[in-house]
Amino acid sequence: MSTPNYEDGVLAVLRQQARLLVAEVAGPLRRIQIRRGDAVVEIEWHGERRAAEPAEPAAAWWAAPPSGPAAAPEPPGPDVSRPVGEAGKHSIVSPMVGTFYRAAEPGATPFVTVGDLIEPGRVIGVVEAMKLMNEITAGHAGRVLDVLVDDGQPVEFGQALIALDPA
Amino acid sequence: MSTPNYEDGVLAVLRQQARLLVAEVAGPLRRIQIRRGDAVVEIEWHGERRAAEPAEPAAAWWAAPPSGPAAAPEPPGPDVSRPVGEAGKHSIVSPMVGTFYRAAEPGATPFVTVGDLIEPGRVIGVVEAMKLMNEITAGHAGRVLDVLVDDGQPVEFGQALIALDPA
Amino acid sequence: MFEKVLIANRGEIAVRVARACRELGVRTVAVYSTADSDSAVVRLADEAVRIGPPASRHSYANAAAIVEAARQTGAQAIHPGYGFLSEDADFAEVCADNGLVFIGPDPEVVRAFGDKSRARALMRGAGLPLAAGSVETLPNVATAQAVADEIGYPVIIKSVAGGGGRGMEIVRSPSGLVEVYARTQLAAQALFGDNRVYLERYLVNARHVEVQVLCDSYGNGVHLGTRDCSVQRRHQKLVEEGPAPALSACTLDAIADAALRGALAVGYRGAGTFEFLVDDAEGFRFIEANCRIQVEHPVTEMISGIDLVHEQLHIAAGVPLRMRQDEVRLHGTAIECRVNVEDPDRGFAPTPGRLDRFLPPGGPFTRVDTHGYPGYLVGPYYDSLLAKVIVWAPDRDLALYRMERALHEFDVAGPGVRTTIPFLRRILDDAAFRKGRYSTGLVERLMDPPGPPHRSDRPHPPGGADNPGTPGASELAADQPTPGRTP
Amino acid sequence: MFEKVLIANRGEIAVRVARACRELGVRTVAVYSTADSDSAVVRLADEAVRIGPPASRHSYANAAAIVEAARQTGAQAIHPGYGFLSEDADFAEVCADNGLVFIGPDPEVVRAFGDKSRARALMRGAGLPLAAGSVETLPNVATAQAVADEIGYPVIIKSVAGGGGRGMEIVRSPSGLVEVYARTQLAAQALFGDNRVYLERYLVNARHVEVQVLCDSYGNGVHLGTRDCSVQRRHQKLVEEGPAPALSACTLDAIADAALRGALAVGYRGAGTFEFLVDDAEGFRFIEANCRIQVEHPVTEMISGIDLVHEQLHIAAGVPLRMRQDEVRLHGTAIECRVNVEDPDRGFAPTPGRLDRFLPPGGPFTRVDTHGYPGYLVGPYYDSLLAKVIVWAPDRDLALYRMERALHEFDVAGPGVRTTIPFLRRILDDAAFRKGRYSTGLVERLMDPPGPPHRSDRPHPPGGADNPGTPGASELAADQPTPGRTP
Repeated sequence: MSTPNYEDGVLAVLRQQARLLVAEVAGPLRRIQIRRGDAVVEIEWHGERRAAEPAEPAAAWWAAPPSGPAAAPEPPGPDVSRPVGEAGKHSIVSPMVGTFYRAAEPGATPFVTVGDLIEPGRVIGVVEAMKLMNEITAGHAGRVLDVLVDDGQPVEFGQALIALDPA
Repeated sequence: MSTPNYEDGVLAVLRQQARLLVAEVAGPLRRIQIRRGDAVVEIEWHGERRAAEPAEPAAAWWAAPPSGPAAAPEPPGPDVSRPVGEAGKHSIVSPMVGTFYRAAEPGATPFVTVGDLIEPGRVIGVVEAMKLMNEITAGHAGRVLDVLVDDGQPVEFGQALIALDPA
Repeated sequence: MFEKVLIANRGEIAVRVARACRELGVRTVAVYSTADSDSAVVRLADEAVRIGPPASRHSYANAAAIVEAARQTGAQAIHPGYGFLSEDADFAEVCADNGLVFIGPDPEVVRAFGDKSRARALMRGAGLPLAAGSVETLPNVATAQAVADEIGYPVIIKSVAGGGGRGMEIVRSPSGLVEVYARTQLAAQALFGDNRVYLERYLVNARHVEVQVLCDSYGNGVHLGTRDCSVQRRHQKLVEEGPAPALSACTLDAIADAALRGALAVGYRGAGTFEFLVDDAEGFRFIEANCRIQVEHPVTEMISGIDLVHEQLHIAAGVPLRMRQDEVRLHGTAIECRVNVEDPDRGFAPTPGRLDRFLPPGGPFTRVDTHGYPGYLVGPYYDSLLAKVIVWAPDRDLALYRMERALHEFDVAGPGVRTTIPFLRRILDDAAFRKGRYSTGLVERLMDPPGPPHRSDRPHPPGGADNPGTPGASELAADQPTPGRTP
Repeated sequence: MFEKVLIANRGEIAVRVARACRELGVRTVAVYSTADSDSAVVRLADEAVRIGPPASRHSYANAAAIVEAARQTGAQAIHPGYGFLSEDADFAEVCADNGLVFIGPDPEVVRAFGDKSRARALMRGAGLPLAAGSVETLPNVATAQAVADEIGYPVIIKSVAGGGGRGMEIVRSPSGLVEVYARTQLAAQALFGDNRVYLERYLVNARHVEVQVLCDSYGNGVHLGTRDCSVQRRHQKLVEEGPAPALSACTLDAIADAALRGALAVGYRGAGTFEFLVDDAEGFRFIEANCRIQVEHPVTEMISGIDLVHEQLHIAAGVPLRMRQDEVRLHGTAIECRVNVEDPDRGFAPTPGRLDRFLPPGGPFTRVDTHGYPGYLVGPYYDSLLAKVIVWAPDRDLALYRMERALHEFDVAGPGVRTTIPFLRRILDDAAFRKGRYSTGLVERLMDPPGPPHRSDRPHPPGGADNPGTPGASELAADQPTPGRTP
């Protein structure tokens, strides 16, 4: 049901988000990029970024969330290694709500460390949900740029766990 | 209180109106003109103008009124000969709600006729309000292009009575 | 019932009247100034006539233009809303002269209540208690001094032709009387073209309690209980609630009965409000009556289930009153908050501008009356009331929580636009207000709080420098757009 | 009271629950799918957890994700809203196993009412009248034929595990029974994983009347009167009102008493609805019970003044019922219209899209529950309910006019977006509906009107070609988002 109509709606929402952001954050614009594929709004300003005006309530319903994608219209397939959360950066994301563990047990060696070169299928961590341990595997090869969640921390669905430089 | 802030607001509303109009009326655009002085939105399309989609309720609160200026932020001075109602056309407008008469009494010669060349101060008609006859005079010289209201018809404040080709 | 009614007003009250008319199958004519072409009522009404430029004296207060518009469109009656021409006896007469029904009391009644001195005398005659002071106009400053010495200071000197909180000043000690007397006379002359003044005992921290009445053309009348309107800043009401809290049922009944007695004594017709001051000992005194629908009428509608604008229309159309006093049942508590386009941190200065975002609250027992919409341009020409949020609950505590919830949801934003919402939330948070034990001094106290504010969305600016700090807030409340506030 | 509640739902009901929590000082956790990042409840709630992709079986119907989210955020209770997991006994048990309060009845009660056969037996045991038919599951088609011959045609064959209008079909004559029996079994297996069916006498043009009950954990219960939900299209309710019109007070009392008797007999806890069919002679029969808050609960709230979601929370927190039956007072009439993002001229097909304009009605005695706002993108993933408009008036006639006024104001527009508003106005305009003398056949009749429509905003398209014209609308109403409707 990914009708063209719906896709246009996404673009329109992106444009609106961009417009709102430009309105809310003062400063001379340099560039606006609006994408549709993974729903990105990117805005660059000239010079120093100025803080948002205090007059704009931060909790406006339709303002963009402070982080995370505006929408991810396609349900994720088995490959959970997709750009999510930050435009252009490749991440491995959590496929479920739960608790993230970097190692198989407390004190054990983490599954991956920054700098590791990993292959598809490599276990990068575990997400515990309903007392079940779910191994999270890499979908693509690449070098680990960052581990984005601390050991034992709660994670949301789709939350980026590992930043990857695709090989 | 014609603050810059307020003026910007007017422009913004005009732009919004233009955007809504473009969205509501299909067809290839030719030209958009947005003015501030007398608050005009003018939009031209290529080819035949298509009717608005039936899906768009005509009574949307914030759609532009079908005719007439979106706003006239400055109260009119004594000179009532200003462009109002249709962008770019010079008109003599009614300074009050009432009934328009083209002649001093039924059957008499009209004050002006199409083609007349008139001078400032020339009486062009009468608007009756609360049983008082108010003479309407031209503020500028020009040639009468059209008499826009029939004899004995009700007129609103600011309604164009005479279209004038300024001399 | 009328077939067509002209609405001689703008803003939320024009929308309110248009709704009532449509519900009764009455066609509507909106009138509008050139500043209001895109207003909500122009779109909601069946017809609309542009009557003048932004300045209200040439448009919404322009009797000739409005009567002409009614004649053009074939309207049979004119609903004046509040403010503008709503309490103008001359306009009511012009309507009658032109065969139009003015939806309000007889011109003579409007005129009598417009003269505070006459109103006091009439109400004293009807047995209503008055604040101690001069019933009649003061002939000179010597009499003023004698009366003030007798009743004791502080006193308040008021314009006879005034009302709505204008043309009045407090005198705190004998030394100030001569000067204030002269100044009030001058102000009265300038504002109302009538320099007569009178004098009353001024009650510090009194409660402002008013009674809603409905009377028909046949001598029938009912009251619909009380409203407390003590939350005021410089005569401008900010929060109203009904029934008036923390007063005994016995006192509330006595005030309501007095109001109805006063209304029936003068042959009042339509919806009206009788205002009283109530002191610590629950003693009450009549101060003035308003011959119009009030801004805060939804409070009464929500506790009574009665649509006051419907009743205004029925009464004006000659229908006998559709309820007896024993059929009026009040339930629960209703609270109204006025969301004005003003900056509470800058002395409540108006902040007109375009509303980029406008999302009023909704949900259970929550009503919003507004002419706002996303993209609406709030102009600088008229009063700053943008929306009224009214909630109902079976008890006052829940009503307060519900209002807090509603204001929390309300999202209004635009370049330069500020609203009273943060200040309203500060009021809701005040311990005395929550207990129902507040008076007309509440707002002044909150504008310069001694300690740090609690749970308020926007912290009070350091130093509170924008508080003009002018003491002397009086007890009267303006309920109307200021007709003269034009550029 | 709880300190923190997780709202396991989306759309308007999630907003509704968040409002109730805030009014009671309870902190809220919203959960949302990736399709709902910009949803109203995510912004209104104190916290929000993204629980899955758009497909509801992986997000809003994903028990594990929701329980994990509750555990992460420290929520003590879960409000399931309607649809999704609201009547899932297994989920209720999982909540209990994890130390979370499921805001609803005991799992065993949910399970009993989920099995229509057991529910019928239980209610017959409690003395409620049932529609003639097989109380127990039909063992084979021969028994079905025997029962149908005995009670007479038409009959309706229903899935034992079904509900909400799915898994059922009407049989109009003996010749169709074998085929429909087999088809319903197959459908029941496919939809609910349970092929058991039963059979009832089908009432043509019956009224669908339901009763709201509230019961606590201590054996106390009250009913809050009736609602009529006969205005349905293919089991989807479009308009509801309360009290049910044009039935005698005696019948209404008898239905309400029966419902409460049934609820108390099974140890029901929380807010529940008991549904009945009422025939021409005002005879009534129990059909099913819903163990959740209903879409149309605001109708009852407006006539009773009781906030049902507040009461759900109080009851779940162990508070004894806060009212006795003799303290429940119903006033006036309330009507609800469901504004769905659907095209009535194209068989009510969903029309998702971005809302360029979204301006719901307001003003006196008008309530709107919605998650919509200007700029909101209505996605294709969930059910099409966008807003509920509810009005109240002292009498039904005025309530109808008020609803007409409210729908007239409601402005929704966006590329490709259509709503049910024009069709709702056609219903309000129908003579039989206005008289209160309508039944479940109303919508079918209006979808293909014999003559030209009156006063309708959008004329019916020539030929009415988009009317699928499928007869056989049944009497049950679906009240829940279809969890499986994913791309």
